[in-house]
Amino acid sequence: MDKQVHTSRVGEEFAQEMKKQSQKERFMSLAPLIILLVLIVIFSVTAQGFFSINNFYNLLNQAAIPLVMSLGLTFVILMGSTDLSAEGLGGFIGSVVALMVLNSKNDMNLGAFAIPLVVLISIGVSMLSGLLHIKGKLPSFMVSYGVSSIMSGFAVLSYRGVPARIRDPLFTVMAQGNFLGIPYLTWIAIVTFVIAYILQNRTRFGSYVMAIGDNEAIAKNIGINIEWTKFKVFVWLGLCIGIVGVMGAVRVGQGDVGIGSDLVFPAITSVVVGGTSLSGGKGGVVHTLIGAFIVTVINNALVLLGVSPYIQQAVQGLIILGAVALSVPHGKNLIVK
Amino acid sequence: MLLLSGTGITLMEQENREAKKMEGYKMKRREKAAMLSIAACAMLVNAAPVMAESAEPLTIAVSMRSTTSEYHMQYVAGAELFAASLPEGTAEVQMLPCEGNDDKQINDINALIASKGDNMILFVDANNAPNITSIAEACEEAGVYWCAAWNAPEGILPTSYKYWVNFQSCDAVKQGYDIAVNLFESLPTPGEGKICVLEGMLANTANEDRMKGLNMALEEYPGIEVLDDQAGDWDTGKALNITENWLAKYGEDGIDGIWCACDDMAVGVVQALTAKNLNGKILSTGVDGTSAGIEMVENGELACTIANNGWLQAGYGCAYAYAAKTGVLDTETMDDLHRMFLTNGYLVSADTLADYKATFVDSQPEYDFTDLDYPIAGPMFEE
Amino acid sequence: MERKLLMSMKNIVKQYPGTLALNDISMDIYAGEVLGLIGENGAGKSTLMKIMIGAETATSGELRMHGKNYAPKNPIEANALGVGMVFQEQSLILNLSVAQNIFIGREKRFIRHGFVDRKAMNEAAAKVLAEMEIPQIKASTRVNRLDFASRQMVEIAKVFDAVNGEAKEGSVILLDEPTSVLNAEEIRQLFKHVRRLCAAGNAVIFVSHKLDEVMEIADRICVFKDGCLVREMENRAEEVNEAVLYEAMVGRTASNEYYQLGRQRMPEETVVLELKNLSKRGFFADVSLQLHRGEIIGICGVIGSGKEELCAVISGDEDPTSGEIVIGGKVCKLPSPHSALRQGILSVPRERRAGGIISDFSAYENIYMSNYDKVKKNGVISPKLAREQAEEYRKELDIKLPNVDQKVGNLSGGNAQKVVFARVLASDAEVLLLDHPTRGVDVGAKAEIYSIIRDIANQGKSLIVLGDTLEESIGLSNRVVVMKDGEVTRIFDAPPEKKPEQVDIVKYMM
Amino acid sequence: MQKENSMWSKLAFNRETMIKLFSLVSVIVISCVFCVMSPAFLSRRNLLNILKDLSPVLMLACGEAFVLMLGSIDLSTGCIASCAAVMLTVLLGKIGPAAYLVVLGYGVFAGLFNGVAHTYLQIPSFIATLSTQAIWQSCAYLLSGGQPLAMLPDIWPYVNWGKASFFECVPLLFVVAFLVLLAYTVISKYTGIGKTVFAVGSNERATWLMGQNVRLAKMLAFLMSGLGAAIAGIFFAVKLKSRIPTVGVQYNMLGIAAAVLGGVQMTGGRGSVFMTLLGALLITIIQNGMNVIGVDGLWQQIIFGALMLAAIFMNSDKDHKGLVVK
Repeated sequence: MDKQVHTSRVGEEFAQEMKKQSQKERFMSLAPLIILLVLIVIFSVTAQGFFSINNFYNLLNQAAIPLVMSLGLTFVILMGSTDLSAEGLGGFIGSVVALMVLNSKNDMNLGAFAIPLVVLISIGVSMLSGLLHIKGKLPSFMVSYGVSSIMSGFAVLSYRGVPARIRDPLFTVMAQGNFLGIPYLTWIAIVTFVIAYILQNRTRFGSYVMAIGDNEAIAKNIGINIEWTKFKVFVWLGLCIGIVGVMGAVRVGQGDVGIGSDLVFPAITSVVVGGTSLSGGKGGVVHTLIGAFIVTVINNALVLLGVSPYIQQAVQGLIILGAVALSVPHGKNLIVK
Repeated sequence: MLLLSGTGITLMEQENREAKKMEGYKMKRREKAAMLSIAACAMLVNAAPVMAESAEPLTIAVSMRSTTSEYHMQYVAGAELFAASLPEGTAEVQMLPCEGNDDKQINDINALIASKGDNMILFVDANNAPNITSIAEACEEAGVYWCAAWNAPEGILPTSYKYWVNFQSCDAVKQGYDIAVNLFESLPTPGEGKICVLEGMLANTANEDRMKGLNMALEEYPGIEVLDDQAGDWDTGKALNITENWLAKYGEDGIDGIWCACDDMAVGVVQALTAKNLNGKILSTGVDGTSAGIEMVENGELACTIANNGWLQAGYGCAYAYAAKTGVLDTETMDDLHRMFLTNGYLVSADTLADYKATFVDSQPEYDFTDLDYPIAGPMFEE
Repeated sequence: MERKLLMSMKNIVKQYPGTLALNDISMDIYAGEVLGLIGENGAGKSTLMKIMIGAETATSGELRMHGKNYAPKNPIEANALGVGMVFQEQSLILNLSVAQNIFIGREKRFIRHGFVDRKAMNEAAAKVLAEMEIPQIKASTRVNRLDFASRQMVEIAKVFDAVNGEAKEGSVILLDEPTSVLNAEEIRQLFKHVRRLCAAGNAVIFVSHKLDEVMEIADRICVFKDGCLVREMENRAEEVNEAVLYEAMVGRTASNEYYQLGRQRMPEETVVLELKNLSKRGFFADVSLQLHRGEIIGICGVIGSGKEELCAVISGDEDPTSGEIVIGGKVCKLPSPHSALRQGILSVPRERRAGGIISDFSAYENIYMSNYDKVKKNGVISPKLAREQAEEYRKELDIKLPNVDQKVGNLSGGNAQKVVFARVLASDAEVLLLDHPTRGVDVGAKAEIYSIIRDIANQGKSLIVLGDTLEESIGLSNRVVVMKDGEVTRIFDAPPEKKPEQVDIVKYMM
Repeated sequence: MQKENSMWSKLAFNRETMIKLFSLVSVIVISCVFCVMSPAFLSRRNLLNILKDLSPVLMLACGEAFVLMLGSIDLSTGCIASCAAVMLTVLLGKIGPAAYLVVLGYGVFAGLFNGVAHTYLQIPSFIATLSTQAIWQSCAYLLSGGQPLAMLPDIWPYVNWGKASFFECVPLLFVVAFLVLLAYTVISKYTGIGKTVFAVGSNERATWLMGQNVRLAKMLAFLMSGLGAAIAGIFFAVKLKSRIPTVGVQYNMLGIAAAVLGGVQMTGGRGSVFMTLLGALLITIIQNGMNVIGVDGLWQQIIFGALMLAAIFMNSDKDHKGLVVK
């Protein structure tokens, strides 16, 4: 009675098709890494001084601040939103931390306590913009644009045009000192990366963010508290912006709103070039690391190649267009917004 | 400051919550929201510290690029110095920052003219030279006396306008030349060596003139070789990254000096050098004479900077405009020297540092704004 | 042996606006047994499962589990009370590892001072996978690396663990079409687990279209038809065979009037559309078919028989891998539904909300969405013309609408489908592909849609219909094409006077 | 139905017009506040200023609205405008009035370039337009040779139309902008392809199955955005009589903000092109008004951000249950 259970020719083809597709997907997730290696090889050959220990350290230092910023944005993008508040908020944190420590303008000197206080302020503001987005159901893009403009206004107001030069010995040491040859700022970035890695892979929060990004309906079905998780994402973003603001002030030795400029869009580019999809659910912290290096390598190499400043932006734009075109899934009825 | 920002935002938040708790009057969310927006605007607007009371006092408008550059804030301080020199309450200063957006500069000035009519005078550091033509047209129409500093397009001169009182500028080309020569002389083997060039913002008039000055200096010093030329957009962070890349590319002994177009970027350059404790060995230059610039010259990290003395430029700019407005000066009869003159930037290098600090930093220089010849350093165009 | 009652259902009714999905179901589930549920599409099986897992709530009736009242609000609560379900579509998070997926939402026991103890979780997952005898799947691999079948096994493992972990005295596990993507070896393994679970005192409810599998595994078989439990029988080999099951499933033949057989006319000679051994790797192979003007062809087949993909290829939504589509004697490529519409082919998709209407638009805008030219006046869309057209169709198809400007989003199922038909009629397409046109529509609206389909055919247009039920396909079409595992197994002629019996067709379907 | 809704429906308001009405209400409210602060705000001359400043932002906004209605975004409009401004100045000197046509052609080309990158290479529009922004910025530098020069007097006659105005408070610039806005509105509301753009934003899968040309609609949306940006560039050049390659950079975000304040939802499918006029008016009034009433320079950005947030909060229709706002 037990009819021979056979799978038809079509069933076989279906299984092969699926295997081919998952292999393709595995290759696609490696695409950013391959692009990074290809870029390094090309630039080592062409750019003089690229492939050297000195320049390697240089890359590591320059990738520090963009990396921390993109780590902050990774979870936001994994959830399918975007956030531009870092431009104003980062500038504000940078300016305010300079005013709080021993500086050339006022006699306030909180020393090391300034850092946690300032990061708390950054988290507070980011939580507020998260509240507006989640509870008020406003598009995160526009909310963060408003918050960014308010905060950069306060930043400029805080030092009234004369940036406060940092005198605090701790900050000057942090700017120049290094440990095992790697400057402190880069260590901060490495530590932030490790925390982000743990957050993503070792905590419930990480899996919940991935679930929400993949399919919010399934996440609700599994019983995940979606709003609370989204809120925590904005807390993490606030923390990263706070760190970036402090690092910016340390690096330039003074507090000015310029610290926040040109932070957000390169960070979002790094996250996407690294392989995290803008509609959420794919990619992760390691992808962002690769993305951040791709962007930094391009900037560094263009300077080493002595490319004329006028066309540098165009070359950067073209390379990123190519990199994303290669690492983005293609399909006839795939909906890409 | 932070409390203010914190309360500012939480205040809006409380307004939100109180609006929701309105008992006894079941309002549709939309009505409550509209009422909230009026309250929010009124609350925020009248919280702004400087408010224009009635229209009588003369408005001294200062239009410049950005509030984040210390040098541009010197303009505002200079204008306030001039306002203080007038009898009490005759004038007050309004700042028009345009954050590098040329269209906004024109719009802001037009808006102020519409609001104040001819009861205002204007001091402008044009974000880019071409803006001067539109400003000139607007002021001619409205009968507003105004002065300009730094940028003006070729062939456009105050003499062809009635209300454009004067045009003063430090000679950006000469400045580019002076700091270049100073740098070349202070290299380990004076007159020879390899340098890198860090420009300001591409396609910005002041930047292009300083580059012309640099190129003039380079012709006179064949021994100097330019390794690379990059643009830092007047931004400290970018300058820092570019310098780090140069150090990686040419090695720490491959560069002898870095020509840098302004103090803000020089801060980034010096930070990058100090990270490799090369500050002092590789010298750089700056322009604007910001407090940071002066400090770096003091520590021997910067070969020289040029203090353009924003107080003097803005103060006397306003003085000229005010004089023309009150009839002390008549633009038709003014000679070319008074219509167009150079103010001397103050080259601050290790040796001239001492007396620069004496006159400008320790004591605020007293300006007698009635003596209109004081700022003139020389004619702009040698006949 | 006296079997312990696990779950009992007393006259469960589920009423959707317009359709009675479940009509007075009473059933008892005992520990240690496998209960097979069979029935046609839309017979109410999935709805019952959704109620048991808490994804839906019954309109009336009573559910008891372990003797206590049982009314879960969501799957998580159901799991806690001992009822787990493997959903038909995947509910795994592709980007997370197998272990993370199995324990998602229930990581509390692996938390060591704030962090998830990854090693402990992987070990626990490995234990569950070992229990499921699929040790070849490593607990730490990411789910998007696994092939389809292993994902299905992980899905099942996840439910087994969720339920077994908590419930002490036996639980109920629902499997909805679990074998549609498994091969022979994997099916055998699945059956081993099902038997092992029953031996451990749990009950398994197995829903499948493959009657041979149901007969192999089930202890008891319940047959559903049109929302009612029509037969409940012990699965004794001598009594039960496929013919008996077919008879139970299909029951009465359709009444003539319902499908308006009288108005079924003979198709003309001209061939409007011809498929020449069309195939799409992995879905269907070598389908050859001729569609004549005015003809209605019904395609029948179970899920995974390839009929939906065939429809998608003809409508231009998917690309075939080989073979030709000949329209009006000319071989043509259909890269998109847009080019298909230019050749006169238009589809009515299955999910009305997702693919048939634009809910933000008003009714009259939806109606002209497939053909702007009809409402254009000197190059510009004139709302007046569009409203007139909509008014016309509103009367013709009797769409219950307060006014044509009303947003389509909040219309009932039947009315929304009529708006879709209005759009299709307005598009002047010659060949229409109807994918389950009457799914989720009340009986009254069904009859109206059938008469619309008749009108369309009589206007000389040709249709390919994927019937919601076998009875519908037979009743409506001139010819019935039966597909199984991607191949056309048989084509029946179905003239009004000699309609084929459902039992003969089902033989070729399953 | 709750009581409130019935109250509203009695007044024959439905939620749609409420949102449309709202941006009008906020424009009026804020103008009154500024007017009270300084009567010169509504003077004839200031109206001229407002309408002149409004025109470029409006052109960017109505182009951007097309892309936002797709549910995508265009970050390159600012730089296309700068490039167009520089190109106009350079070409006017060489080939006279024909330069206007060439610049419009360039706008179309830039829009199509974005369209191809997004539609055919399937790159998310955020990143695609961010990259093309950098490309057009470099082109602007190269075209201007790095020199921000003023227009030479000999080509001024081609440009003087920018200064003309009717009965002294409606500039010709604004009239041209209004005509372009009307054309954009007609295309978006009354042509088939315009309707498809709406439909794609609301439910792309359904539009694809309904047999509409989704790709063409996307290409059209980006084309309109590029063209709008080029026209804005022409307005900048005409207004400032100069070729400054960085003139449009900061206007990109303002264009998006104006479209959103005009009621266009960023998730796509809702809002109207014509309403961007109100959005652009709101932004221009805020910036102009703050100068007229003499708000201190340092506070202007804070107030601008706060009013932006308040307006977005009022403007979003929050009763959209279930809509997942990204």
